[in-house]
Amino acid sequence: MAYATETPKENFRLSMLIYDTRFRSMTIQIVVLILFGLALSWLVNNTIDNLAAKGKTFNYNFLWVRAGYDIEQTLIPYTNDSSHGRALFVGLANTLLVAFVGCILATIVGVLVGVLRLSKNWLVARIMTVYVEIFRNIPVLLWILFIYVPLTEIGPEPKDFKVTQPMIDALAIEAQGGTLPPDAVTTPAASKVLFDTVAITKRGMFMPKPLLERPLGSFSIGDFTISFSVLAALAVVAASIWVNAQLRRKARVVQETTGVRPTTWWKSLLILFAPLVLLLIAMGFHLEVPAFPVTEAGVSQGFNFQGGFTISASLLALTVALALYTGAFIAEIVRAGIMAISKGQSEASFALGLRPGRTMSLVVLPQALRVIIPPLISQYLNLTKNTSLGIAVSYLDLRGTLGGITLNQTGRELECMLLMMLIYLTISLIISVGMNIYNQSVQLKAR
Amino acid sequence: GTLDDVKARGELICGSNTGLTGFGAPGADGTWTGFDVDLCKALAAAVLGDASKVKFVPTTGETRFTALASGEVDVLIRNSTWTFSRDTELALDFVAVNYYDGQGFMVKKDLGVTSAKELNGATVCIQTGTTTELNLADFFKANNMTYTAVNVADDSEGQRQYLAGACDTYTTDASGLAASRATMADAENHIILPEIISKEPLGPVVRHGDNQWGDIVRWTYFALLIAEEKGITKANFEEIAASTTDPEVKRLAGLEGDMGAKIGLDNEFAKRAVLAVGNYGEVFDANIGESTPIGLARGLNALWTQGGLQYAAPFR
Amino acid sequence: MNEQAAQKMQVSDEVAIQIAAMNKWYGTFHVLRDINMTVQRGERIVICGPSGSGKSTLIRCINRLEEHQAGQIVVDGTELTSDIKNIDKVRSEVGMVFQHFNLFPHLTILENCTLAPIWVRKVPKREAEETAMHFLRKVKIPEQAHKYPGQLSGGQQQRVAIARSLCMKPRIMLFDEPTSALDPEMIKEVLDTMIELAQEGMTMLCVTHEMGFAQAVANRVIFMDQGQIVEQNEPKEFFTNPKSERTKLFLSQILGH
Amino acid sequence: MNEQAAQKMQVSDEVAIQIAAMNKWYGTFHVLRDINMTVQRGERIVICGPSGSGKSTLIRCINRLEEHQAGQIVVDGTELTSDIKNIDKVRSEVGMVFQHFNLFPHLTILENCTLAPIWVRKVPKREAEETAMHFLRKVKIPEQAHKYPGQLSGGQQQRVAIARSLCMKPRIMLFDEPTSALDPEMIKEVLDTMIELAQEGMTMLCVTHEMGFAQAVANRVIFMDQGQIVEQNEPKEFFTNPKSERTKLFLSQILGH
Amino acid sequence: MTQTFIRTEMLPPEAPPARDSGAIKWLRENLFSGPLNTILTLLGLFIVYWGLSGLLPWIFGGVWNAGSLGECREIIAARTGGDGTEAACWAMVRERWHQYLFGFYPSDLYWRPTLAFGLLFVALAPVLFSQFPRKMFLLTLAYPAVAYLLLWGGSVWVPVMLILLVGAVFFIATRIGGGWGVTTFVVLLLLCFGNPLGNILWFLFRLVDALPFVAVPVAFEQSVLGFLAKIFPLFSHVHPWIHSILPWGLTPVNSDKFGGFLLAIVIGVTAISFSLPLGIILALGRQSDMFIVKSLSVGFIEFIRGVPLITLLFTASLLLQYFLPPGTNFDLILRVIILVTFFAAAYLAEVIRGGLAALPRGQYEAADALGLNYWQAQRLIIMPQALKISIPGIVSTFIGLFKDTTLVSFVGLLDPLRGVTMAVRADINWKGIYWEPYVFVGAIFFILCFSMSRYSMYLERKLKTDHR
Ligand SMILES: Nc1ncnc2c1ncn2[C@@H]1O[C@H](COP(=O)(O)OP(=O)(O)OP(=O)(O)O)[C@@H](O)[C@H]1O
Ligand SMILES: Nc1ncnc2c1ncn2[C@@H]1O[C@H](COP(=O)(O)OP(=O)(O)OP(=O)(O)O)[C@@H](O)[C@H]1O
Ligand SMILES: [Mg+2]
Ligand SMILES: [Mg+2]
Repeated sequence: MAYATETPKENFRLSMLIYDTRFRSMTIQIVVLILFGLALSWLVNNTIDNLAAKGKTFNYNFLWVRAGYDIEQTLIPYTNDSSHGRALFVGLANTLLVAFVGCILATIVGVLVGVLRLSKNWLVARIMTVYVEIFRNIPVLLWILFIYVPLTEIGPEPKDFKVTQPMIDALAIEAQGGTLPPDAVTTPAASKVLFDTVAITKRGMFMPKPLLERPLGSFSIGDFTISFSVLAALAVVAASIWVNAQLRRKARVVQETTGVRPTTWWKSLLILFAPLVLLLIAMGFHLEVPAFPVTEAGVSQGFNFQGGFTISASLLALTVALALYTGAFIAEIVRAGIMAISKGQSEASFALGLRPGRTMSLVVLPQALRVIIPPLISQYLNLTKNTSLGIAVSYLDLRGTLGGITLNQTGRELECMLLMMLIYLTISLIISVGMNIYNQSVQLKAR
Repeated sequence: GTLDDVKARGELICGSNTGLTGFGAPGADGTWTGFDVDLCKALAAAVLGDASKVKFVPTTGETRFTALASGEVDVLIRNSTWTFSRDTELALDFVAVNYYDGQGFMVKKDLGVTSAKELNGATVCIQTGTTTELNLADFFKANNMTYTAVNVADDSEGQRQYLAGACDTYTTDASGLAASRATMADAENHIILPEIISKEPLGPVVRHGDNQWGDIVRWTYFALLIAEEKGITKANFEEIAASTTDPEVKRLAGLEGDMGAKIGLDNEFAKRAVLAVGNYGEVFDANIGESTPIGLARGLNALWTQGGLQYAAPFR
Repeated sequence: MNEQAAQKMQVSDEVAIQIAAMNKWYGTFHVLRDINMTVQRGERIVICGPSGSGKSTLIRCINRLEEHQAGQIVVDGTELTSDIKNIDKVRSEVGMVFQHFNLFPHLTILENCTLAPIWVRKVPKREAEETAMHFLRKVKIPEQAHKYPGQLSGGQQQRVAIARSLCMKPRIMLFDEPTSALDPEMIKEVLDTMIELAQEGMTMLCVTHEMGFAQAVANRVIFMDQGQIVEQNEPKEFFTNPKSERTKLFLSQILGH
Repeated sequence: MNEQAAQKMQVSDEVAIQIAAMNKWYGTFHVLRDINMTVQRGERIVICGPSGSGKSTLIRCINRLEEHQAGQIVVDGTELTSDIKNIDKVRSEVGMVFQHFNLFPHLTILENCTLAPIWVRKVPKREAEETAMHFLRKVKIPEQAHKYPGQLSGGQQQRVAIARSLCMKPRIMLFDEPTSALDPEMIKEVLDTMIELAQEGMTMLCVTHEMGFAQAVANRVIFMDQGQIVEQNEPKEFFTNPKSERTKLFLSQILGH
Repeated sequence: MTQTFIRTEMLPPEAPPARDSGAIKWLRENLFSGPLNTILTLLGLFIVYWGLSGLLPWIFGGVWNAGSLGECREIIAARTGGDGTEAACWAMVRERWHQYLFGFYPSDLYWRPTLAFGLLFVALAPVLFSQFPRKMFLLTLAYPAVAYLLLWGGSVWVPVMLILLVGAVFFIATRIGGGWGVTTFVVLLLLCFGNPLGNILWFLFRLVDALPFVAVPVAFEQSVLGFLAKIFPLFSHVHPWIHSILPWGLTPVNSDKFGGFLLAIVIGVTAISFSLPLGIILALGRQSDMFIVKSLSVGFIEFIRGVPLITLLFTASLLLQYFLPPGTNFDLILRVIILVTFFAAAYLAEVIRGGLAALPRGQYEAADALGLNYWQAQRLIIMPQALKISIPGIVSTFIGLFKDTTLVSFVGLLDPLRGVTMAVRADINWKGIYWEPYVFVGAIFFILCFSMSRYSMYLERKLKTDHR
């Protein structure tokens, strides 16, 4: 029964650009766009003028030039002969390393503290409150320094691990049954922990390095070497995880049909770890323990441990400080998230006969997570951005390499800064896109 | 040019360090003192007639050259090493060398090291964003040695880490090492190794292209040197100027010639500079010399007449 | 309600709930004072009283959502002590419906109904779902089974809450003002469901101010004030001939308008 | 309502609102279909129909809170097009009262009422306040003028909302279920205000399910379903002798309980 | 079988059983309610003891009277017999506290920043506490000018003119109202300050110039624009003229004298106040249904939020000179404030967006139905409510920003944490001092931020009850 009547065609008047809702927003947008374009071209124009005035060019050729400086902590091979471009990647890897480990630690700390803050134990709850308040209300930069300093002040130096000639002499005398002078030392002042493999020092932790006797070889793409051994290990892990998922699915099916869930944890453990262990054994996995080179007499030589890999004090301090700082914020988020789930939910669950543990895992946590995750992710973002403060403790991250030494040595501040912002922006965008996808997938259905 | 800007502003803006003992740091009352600072003051006295009309803008290793290039500061007097690339690529001009430095190493005595060549495998504390990083890499490479770098943000941090034992040796300009050592509670337990692994000519920097301003900075500095050469001090300047027959001294005192006019200043600019801070030797002695806690010897920075490198072009 | 249905609403001699000399404090506030009460299997009891008189607290003590400090509560032969096993036993036999439904918003209606049977009673999922659909049909919303609570109206949600409790096959049902958060049109649909339940002989304790419901269904009305049972009687007597002054006052207030 | 008042409720020949062949879509959903309707000045029209039938949408189109996509709406001689000037003109002549009052919580009652006159009509503040007090007296809450909306009951808030609209001296009033968010006692006070308004000859379009109100005041009832006007008639005829099947069904539902 | 029961006598309340009351109950319930809790309690006690026993002697055994770090060490060694016990050397704080608070601000003028800081609270009072009379908002509006005068000094006529002109322009603009009012406000404001019209036109011509296909004749640019630039600078010409007649003013202080907490507070407060209008505009832009406006707002917000603040600070110090016309050059503090303002604006935009989202749609509709236009609705209905909801968020943004001001040390400004400390350590007397400055600065930050965060929690609670 619907029939459409033609509305008479009106003539277009110029005033309609402002007074007609159909055109008005378009008018505004076009004006805004033009202004924006003009402003942008103005900025670009200025930049070109300025570069010309300074006799500079805009190019990224410097990325292929020898960097000439050294970096303490590197995840990918790097020497001072490598290019600035490679230094950039070293920095980026360092940034991501701190961000990744920091986020994990911060989450653990945050969840723990958040839950403990709700604890019925008065003292524990109070201590956690003090922790949260102190960390939240003092600049993160100060925390980084605060934590770094003890790490570099307390603990032995590598030289305290050294066996010296006098020690050997003293031992020799002792072996011959001679008497030692009262102040004689026979053993080094410090020794390694964990079955004599890890040395904890002021300069960081010297860790044993995993090595393979029969590696599977490698191939390179450009500057980067990719090892087949690593790929193989990754493949095995992925396969194990997939098989484990199958196992769990099967267990669920069993539960759905019989009501009883079969125990799977030991099967899971086996599936998850056995293949990897086998592969590693097949490839001849062994550890290279950091140690001082020794002379024939057994005297330690050199300044530092050789072999193994090092976790520098700066990496440790930055990660721990960021984790503790961000953890304080996460604790608040977790606490708020749990408290946001009304008491009625757990009461209803209790009334149905569910035990507190099940109530937590089936009713409270799934709901709390929806509240917790979005602010949690933005804390991750903050932590990632705060890694740029690594410079305060000599940690060379992206800011320290590309935005620090490279910028300084080449004088290409425009190029370096723009590239650095772009990289940070990309990281942030990736994280927040992930967050949005998650958010959409867990949105509560409502009318 | 810069000169007009400075005159119009009535104030000289000097890029300085954020705080380097002996060379430039603010005191408890907020006044800046130090070796570099005195040169700024001399410049202010020469250009504006008043040594106090100078503002110090602290710059970091990263911001210093940009601050100069963008005109934020008129001149950078802040232990910056003169290198080819800085002189050319950064479009800056180094107009003089007011301190000849070189990179050295400090170690603890009980490490048993007596030469930098024995540092193979050592952990080295080093300030980021300076030429020292590059020198260090080159030195170890040339001697076929390896090292671990701990890149610290500033001098006090480097010193702290070195003392704490976070590194085996601390490397920076020898003057800085001396200054650090001087303030240590147990100075006798630390030695500065004999090797100086680089040339570090430090001097005032101006923007490329403003030659008149460059001349002013250079010749103000030279005036201080010449004053020392001629035995002129802050105290006896008037006296000597009155009695002298030396034409160069007369020109320095503004009694003869028209040197000032040629660089856009008046004739007494050199006199004012010297009267404001004293001659080069006085500045050195007052801030970093052997009578100060820092206790640097003149060494390379002695006048050429005394076997050093400080050599001013003739003031004519 | 017809005669036949009334017939079915039989009361047996078996004791379902026995409360003796029970006392409870919140801090120093004496909220329940010397409660004595016996509920036979099949009884339908309505509890009323002014706000703050302890009705909710009493009912919550019966499935140990609150702890009592003195006296005895025996439900279906199990005494409520701090023994977790007893608590679990009682809770799986007593269903509870709250004023604010307390459905789990992250689960569908069906999942809400099957959660407890699966995890507490270890019923296979399929069977649990069949039971759930049975009770959802009973409360007349089987078609909503795959929606989320947020997508339902208040009345529908409360009916789901009832179905959810029923899925645990409880022998006793507790209701704490099940209709007071609902719009008038929805009250009726919930009360209808409850009446039906009563007709099937379920033992029910219901805190409510719906006096029509009380008159139609209850075989006993308990009036509480200041944490005490002030009067209990069969509905007709209670409404037409209240004995205590307080009861009279209360009734005049709620029946007044 | 007495004879005399009814007398006053005259309808003139002047056309207040003219809607012709109006259609509206939400996305692809055809929410209003071929609406044709003429409202004379002084007419009091009640619109009813099942939920989702498009009543609110229709009324919101009349002051362009929603845009229509086809057809014509002429209010007081001004056609509603996308021309902002026309929209402004119509809005300042048409008052609207919402289901949820939508008072501005950060302003006092008096400020709520004077805001639009001062900023839109550019009336001096003092004059605006006098007018506001006049209308607040009319809705019988002058003593609340300096309170904030949050301090008033629902019924009072709705009356303030009516007064706020009246302060703009509109020639037409639109009501969208003005009483459906209110408790029963409060409904009456709001309806009384509306009846009074009707007696003064205000042109009114009212979406409501208060059939008593419709019978007492309306001179036309419009029944909508599925976005269409299904039936319109004078109230007596409409209620006693509905023509369409749908209307009958609808009336049986709402008058049923 | 119905048990009839009537209570004749009401029972009086009794006291709870003994084991359910008193300190013992508290201990049992709160500290030792189970084995796990007992262990946790003991662990907690140990941690507290361990922390305090290490810290307290160090803090309270500190030396207050000494001229240098060396002296401190001697005093401590003399006191403890040189057994290596460490104690703080607070003498440094005693000598340099004023630099931590005021930087290099002339010491005889300390009253000025102090007064400005005190007035800040007076100015904030009407915003934060609703019970103050509305008239006090005028004071709030005048505060920026007053604070400027107090901090930087100079002629009183600058702020007086500022207040008068902004006031007048604001008055005119509100009379006009709506979008046109906003436009008029901006245009008039630009007309009154600097070399306005000339500058705007010059700017526009530069914009046009930037297009490759347009060439503006140089002569035109210089003659006409130069002329306009000379005619219109109402502000910059008038106040020197008045000043020459009535030379009232305060000693000028350059911004290079700013440091320590003074700098942190100046940057923080200025940035947050200027970012508020910008944040509102961005939030509205982000809410807008105009695609381009929305995309630009989102782009700006996400860009700023996606990069670390420190890169923005480096932009202020290194890159701004590239983006502005050759030869433009201004104070580093100002540049930092501009970038920090952008930074804060992006965060505030999100906070305000939250506030906007919390408003029911009905408020917009009611405003529309009453015939208010977009800007009137925003100004009279939406913003007052949205901002009020956002205050806790704004306060926390401010706390974060205030803490982040410590990062300005990376561009060579004297922030309290690293900047001043570095300067102090460069003093031969205090070279080598490490913990004391950090503890001192940390304590001040904690006190300031903690009280602010408490305040924002109080607000949150208050607002929650307000809305019910
Ligand atoms: N967790 C608690 N802590 C302290 N007091 C409480 C607690 N819960 C309830 N109360 C108090 O105990 C008394 C009884 O509460 P209860 O909820 O049982 O009353 P009610 O009869 O259900 O009232 P209503 O009709 O309002 O629901 C009230 O005075 C209440 O304030
Ligand atoms: N903004 C919107 N977008 C899409 N669909 C809408 C929107 N607003 C309303 N609708 C749909 O349009 C139809 C008519 O809605 P309307 O609110 O006009 O109904 P109504 O008759 O007022 O109903 P009620 O009595 O429930 O208020 C409904 O199906 C509704 O779901
Ligand atoms: Mg209750
Ligand atoms: Mg509607």
